[in-house]
Amino acid sequence: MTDTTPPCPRRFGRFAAGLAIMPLLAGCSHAHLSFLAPQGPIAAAQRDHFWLVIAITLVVVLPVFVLTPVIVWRYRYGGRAAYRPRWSFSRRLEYVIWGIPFLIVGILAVFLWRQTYALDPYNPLPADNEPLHVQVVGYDWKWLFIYPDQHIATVDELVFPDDRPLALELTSDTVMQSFFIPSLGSQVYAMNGMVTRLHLAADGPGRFRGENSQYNGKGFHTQRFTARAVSDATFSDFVERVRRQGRALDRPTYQILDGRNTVPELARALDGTGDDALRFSAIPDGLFSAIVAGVPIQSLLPGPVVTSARQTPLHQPQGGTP
Amino acid sequence: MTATPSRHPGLNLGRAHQEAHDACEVLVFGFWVFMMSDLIIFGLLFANYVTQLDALAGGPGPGELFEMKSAFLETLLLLTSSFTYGLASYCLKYRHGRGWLTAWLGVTLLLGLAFIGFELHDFHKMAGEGGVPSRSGFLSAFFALVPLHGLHVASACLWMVVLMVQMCVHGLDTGVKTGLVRLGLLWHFLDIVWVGIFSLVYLGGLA
Amino acid sequence: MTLNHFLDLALGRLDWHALPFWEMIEQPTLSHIVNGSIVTAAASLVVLGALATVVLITRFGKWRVLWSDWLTSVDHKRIGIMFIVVALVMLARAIIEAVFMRAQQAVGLDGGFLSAEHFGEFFTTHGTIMVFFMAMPFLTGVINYVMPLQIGARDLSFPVMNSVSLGLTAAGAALIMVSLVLTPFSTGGWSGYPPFTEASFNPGAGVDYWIWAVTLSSLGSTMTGINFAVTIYKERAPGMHLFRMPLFCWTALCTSILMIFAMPPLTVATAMLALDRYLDFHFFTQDLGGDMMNYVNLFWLFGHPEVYILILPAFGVFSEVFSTFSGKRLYGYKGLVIATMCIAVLSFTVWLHHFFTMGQSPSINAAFGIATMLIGVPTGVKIYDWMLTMYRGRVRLTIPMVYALGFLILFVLGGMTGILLANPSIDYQVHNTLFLVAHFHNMLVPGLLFGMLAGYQMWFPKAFGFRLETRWGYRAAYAWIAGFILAFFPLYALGLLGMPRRAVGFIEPAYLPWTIIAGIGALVVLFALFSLVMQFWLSLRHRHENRVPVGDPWDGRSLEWATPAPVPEYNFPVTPEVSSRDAFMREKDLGQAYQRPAEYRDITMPANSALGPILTVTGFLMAFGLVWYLWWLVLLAGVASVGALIARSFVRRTTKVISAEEVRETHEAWLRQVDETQAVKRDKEQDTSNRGRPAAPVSGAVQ
Amino acid sequence: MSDSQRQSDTIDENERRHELGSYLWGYGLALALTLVPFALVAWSGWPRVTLLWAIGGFALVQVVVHFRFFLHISLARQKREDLHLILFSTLILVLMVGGTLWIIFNLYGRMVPELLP
Repeated sequence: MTDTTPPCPRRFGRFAAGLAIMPLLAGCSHAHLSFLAPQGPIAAAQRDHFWLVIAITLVVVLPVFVLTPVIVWRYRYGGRAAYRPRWSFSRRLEYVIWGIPFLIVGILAVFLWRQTYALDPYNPLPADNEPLHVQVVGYDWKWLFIYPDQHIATVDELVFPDDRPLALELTSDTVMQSFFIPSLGSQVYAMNGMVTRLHLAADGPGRFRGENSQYNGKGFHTQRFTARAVSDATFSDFVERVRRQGRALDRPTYQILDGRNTVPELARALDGTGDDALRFSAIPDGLFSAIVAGVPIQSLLPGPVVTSARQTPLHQPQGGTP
Repeated sequence: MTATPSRHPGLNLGRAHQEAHDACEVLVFGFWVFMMSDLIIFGLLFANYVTQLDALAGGPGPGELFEMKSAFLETLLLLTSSFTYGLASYCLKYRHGRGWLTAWLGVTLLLGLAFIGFELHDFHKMAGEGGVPSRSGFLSAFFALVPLHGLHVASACLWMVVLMVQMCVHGLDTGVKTGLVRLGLLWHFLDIVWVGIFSLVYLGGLA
Repeated sequence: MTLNHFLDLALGRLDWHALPFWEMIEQPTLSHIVNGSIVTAAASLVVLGALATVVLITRFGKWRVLWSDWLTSVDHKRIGIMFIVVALVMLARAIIEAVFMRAQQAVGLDGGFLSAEHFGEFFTTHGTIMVFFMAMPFLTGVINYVMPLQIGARDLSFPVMNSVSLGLTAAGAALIMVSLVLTPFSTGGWSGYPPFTEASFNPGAGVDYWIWAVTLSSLGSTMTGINFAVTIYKERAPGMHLFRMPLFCWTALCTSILMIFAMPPLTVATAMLALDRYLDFHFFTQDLGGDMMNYVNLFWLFGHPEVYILILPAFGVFSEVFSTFSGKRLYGYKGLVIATMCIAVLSFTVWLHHFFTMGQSPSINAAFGIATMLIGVPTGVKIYDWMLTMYRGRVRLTIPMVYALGFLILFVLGGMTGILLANPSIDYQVHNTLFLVAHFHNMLVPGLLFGMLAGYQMWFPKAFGFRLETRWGYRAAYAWIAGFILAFFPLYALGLLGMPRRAVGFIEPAYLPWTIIAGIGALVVLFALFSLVMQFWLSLRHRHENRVPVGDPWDGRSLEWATPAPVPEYNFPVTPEVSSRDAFMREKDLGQAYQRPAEYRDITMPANSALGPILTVTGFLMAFGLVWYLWWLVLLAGVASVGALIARSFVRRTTKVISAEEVRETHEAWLRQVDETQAVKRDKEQDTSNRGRPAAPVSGAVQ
Repeated sequence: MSDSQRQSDTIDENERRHELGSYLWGYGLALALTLVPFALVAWSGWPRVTLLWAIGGFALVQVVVHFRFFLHISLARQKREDLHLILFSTLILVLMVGGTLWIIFNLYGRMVPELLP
């Protein structure tokens, strides 16, 4: 498969204030990490809002930085400046120190209100094309991406056409997790028995680092994945390939997937190598809603019935743990 | 020492008990603060109960588990005990003698124990119908809220017994008097919480 | 009954696996040996430390003194000091843990030396200790010591309950310490979110340690809150109107109100989690109608006010520091009081900002976001009020002042990132990342720890009668500031780069430079801690040169400075009459300080009580029994606790009398000493010539 | 017995009658306020929502009755720390409980609609 990684962030001028972080962003490795180098409209709006709030807040913050040293120097012990030990109130100053923060907070509140509504992750994104529906399930310590319309699924790999927004539905088959692709936009919790929604889009083709940001046990730090925005044709190829070469999600496989293991452990347990090791073809309808409803998945899947609890017992790592 | 007007006009001992009255000032205020803290606990359990109303998970709900008759009886018992405790405070404040005081306290204690007895009987019956806390989120919420109130009533009963024993040992001294005033606050407060419980849990569930 | 049955009953679920080195013996892989050695070393430290303490006390024959002068004492000053001792011990442990975590992340690119579970225990204990067993006891201790003196009271309203509060906090701290010896501790973070902390995912003893330690501490804190609030309402000296109280007392009042109302949600949350784990309830489980969102909501109903419980007392300390060391009245006293009250009330309206990303409607997010930003207004006002307090003053760069200035600058930055986080749309990006970690450390290190350390430096001579040494003191202060900047500013960058919190390792090389800088910062903080120890040690050795028996080394303004150092048990020989703010400064201004009262009277003081230490032991045993399923122990300790409470209620001799004669003698001896002492000007205040008597003010207070 | 003591005794007499009356009134009112909602639920056959409002209304009034007649909290006198305390607690309670219900039901609406009432 071809990767069309674009050059590093294009609009450097916009965030001169982020100089401290820039060298590292500019040296961006294989995947985009930060919303400060946004790769989609949501992250870009968040980046803009971020700098805007900083700029507005500086109105009250800068005077403290500047005036504190000045005051300490000018009114130092042994200095000659006026000494008024009983002076402790000035009506005019009170207006300033209460008024200006109120004003600032008022202005910020307007932006906050607008942006909160505009960037609500449940809002579908305006686009010419239909969004791509993906259902995301959090397991211990990997993500399963179900493409309901394509009837395929992948582990820790989210591939989508760059000209279509993503419409994600999220849940967790284990503890609470937080689904997060920083360079594209917001993070949202994924919780057992519940469905949260998230809409994202990419500006163009690229690879973006995704992660779970909510601690969920010892494999937590490995729960990273790559989201890839690709051209329409590449996406079709990808779907075709998974349908052809992906493995069947049968009962034993699902049981291992549902266990507590990291992606390398999972791959080893499934005895898989290569690109297609963790891609599944022929996903039945209703898998996602069955997971949300907490009904046994067994009936939906082919293969021999395995006696498994939905929750894997602890300290007995399932399947692939060496 | 001249009698100052009662500084703490709520539930108090009055001027006839100058020394205890002064000691009461701080103790009663402190106890009020504690009760308000406790009130938050009950309030949150009420809120939690409301959010779990539909978390039946296929288990039995209020309609199957609650009984109006016993809820009504428990309400009457607790309300009457609040009244009789009021009469006990009245006897204490106006020095009607230890006999009356003890009698009213005894009646209150009996009513309180009867309340606990009926409540336990209720829980037992609920358990027989599958209404155990491990059955559903709803039942967990119920068993966090209502038995906690019962536990409070039980502790209040224990406290009352301790105070009655103290009355025998030390007589009606400052320690006992201030204890009785604080216990009174607790007793009336628990009745107020019960108003919430019978209205929201029982009547709300059966409506 | 067979032996096995008996052992099951007697030992609950305690077995060899609880020993820290057991895993290392069973599976001697490199990782197990490294991690096992670290835990074993820590466990040995705890055991040896406890043994050494016992041996030393026995050797010097101090058991009686310890028991009658300290453990059973209900004197608010001694209880305050004991609270601070608990806090400092726990501070040392939590900082060492922080250094381990930073070291791990500095080498955490594709590896590191800590196992993931061990790292999980580190961040959980670090957070739990810092909040519940360092910050809370520290501020409780400082308020305990200072507040009654400042309002002219003899003690708190409920001295025995105060001792019980200390006892419960100490029992919780002891439980956490014991978890080093009988492992493991929870890995669920200080907030303990279910369902991760439910029995189905974490069946071991770890989460139970966390639950009971936190529960003990929160019970203690609720009682402390009640005690402080009632004291401030009912025990003020004549003339000490609410609006004449030093600002520290106002912040103490607001903090205690927050404790009274914010601890219950935590108690409810932990109790429900315990019911889930022990009795198979379904509050937060995944099945049968449980809902973890209720926990998150309850926890932060406590968690946000908690932040202000922690910060407000430090605001109070800084108010005293700025005005004392600028030799000037506090600017905008009423504004500061109003701002404090606004913060206290508003803090109950913002808890949702801890879970903006849970999926609720934008209307709710926006409402809570705006409420959050509103808190920025009174906080900003306070910052400016402190700057204006220095304005037209005479600023002396003493150690407390270094902390205060460091706070002023750094806290403003933290406030700015707080405003950023208050915006839901930005929070969607930085939530759960190290940006958040940097933010709350930025609030709590300068905003709480610097405040408490400044208070420690300022009031130490009051409590012990000698000043702290300055050279290591300055080193500590500057190292704290520099260490903080180095350790936490990189975390802002890491957060913006999308690094999640609580990650033991990472695969992005871009993170590495920042984690290394942060690791260096942690070492600087460790040096700061070392400097504090050195300072204390040297001060102890040179205590005679640094004595300040007159008791007013900093030309103080409020009533506590009007007493000798150390302060006698009854605080004031006669209850002071107050006629203005800055009561003691006014007396000095008018030349009326150090007066002989017309008449000395007998003073009634609360008598010692063993209830506190008894409940410490029974509370600890009950919690320990619950953790390891030792039901016999739970029952025994529970009955003992109730029995002790009932027995106490029968005690009628709860006071002792200090005779007027004794009070007169002590006071007159001190007044003679005052007369004999050379008064010093402010440029000599860190000098050995400072015996605690400030020079009379020429035009004002300082020059 | 001193003069002032005797004087205060006469004041006590009024207070005593007043206080006894207070308990009696309280009991009577509380009894009525309990009986009515129970009767309504048992026999009225009103629609559920109306019933719930009625129960809530009666409960609120009864809480006030308890505070007034059993705990002797009134709005009348000036220095009332306990009253301030109760009002402040009520404020906090309303914030916490109201906020909780608002948040949790909103979350249900967005994520698990089947849990909505």
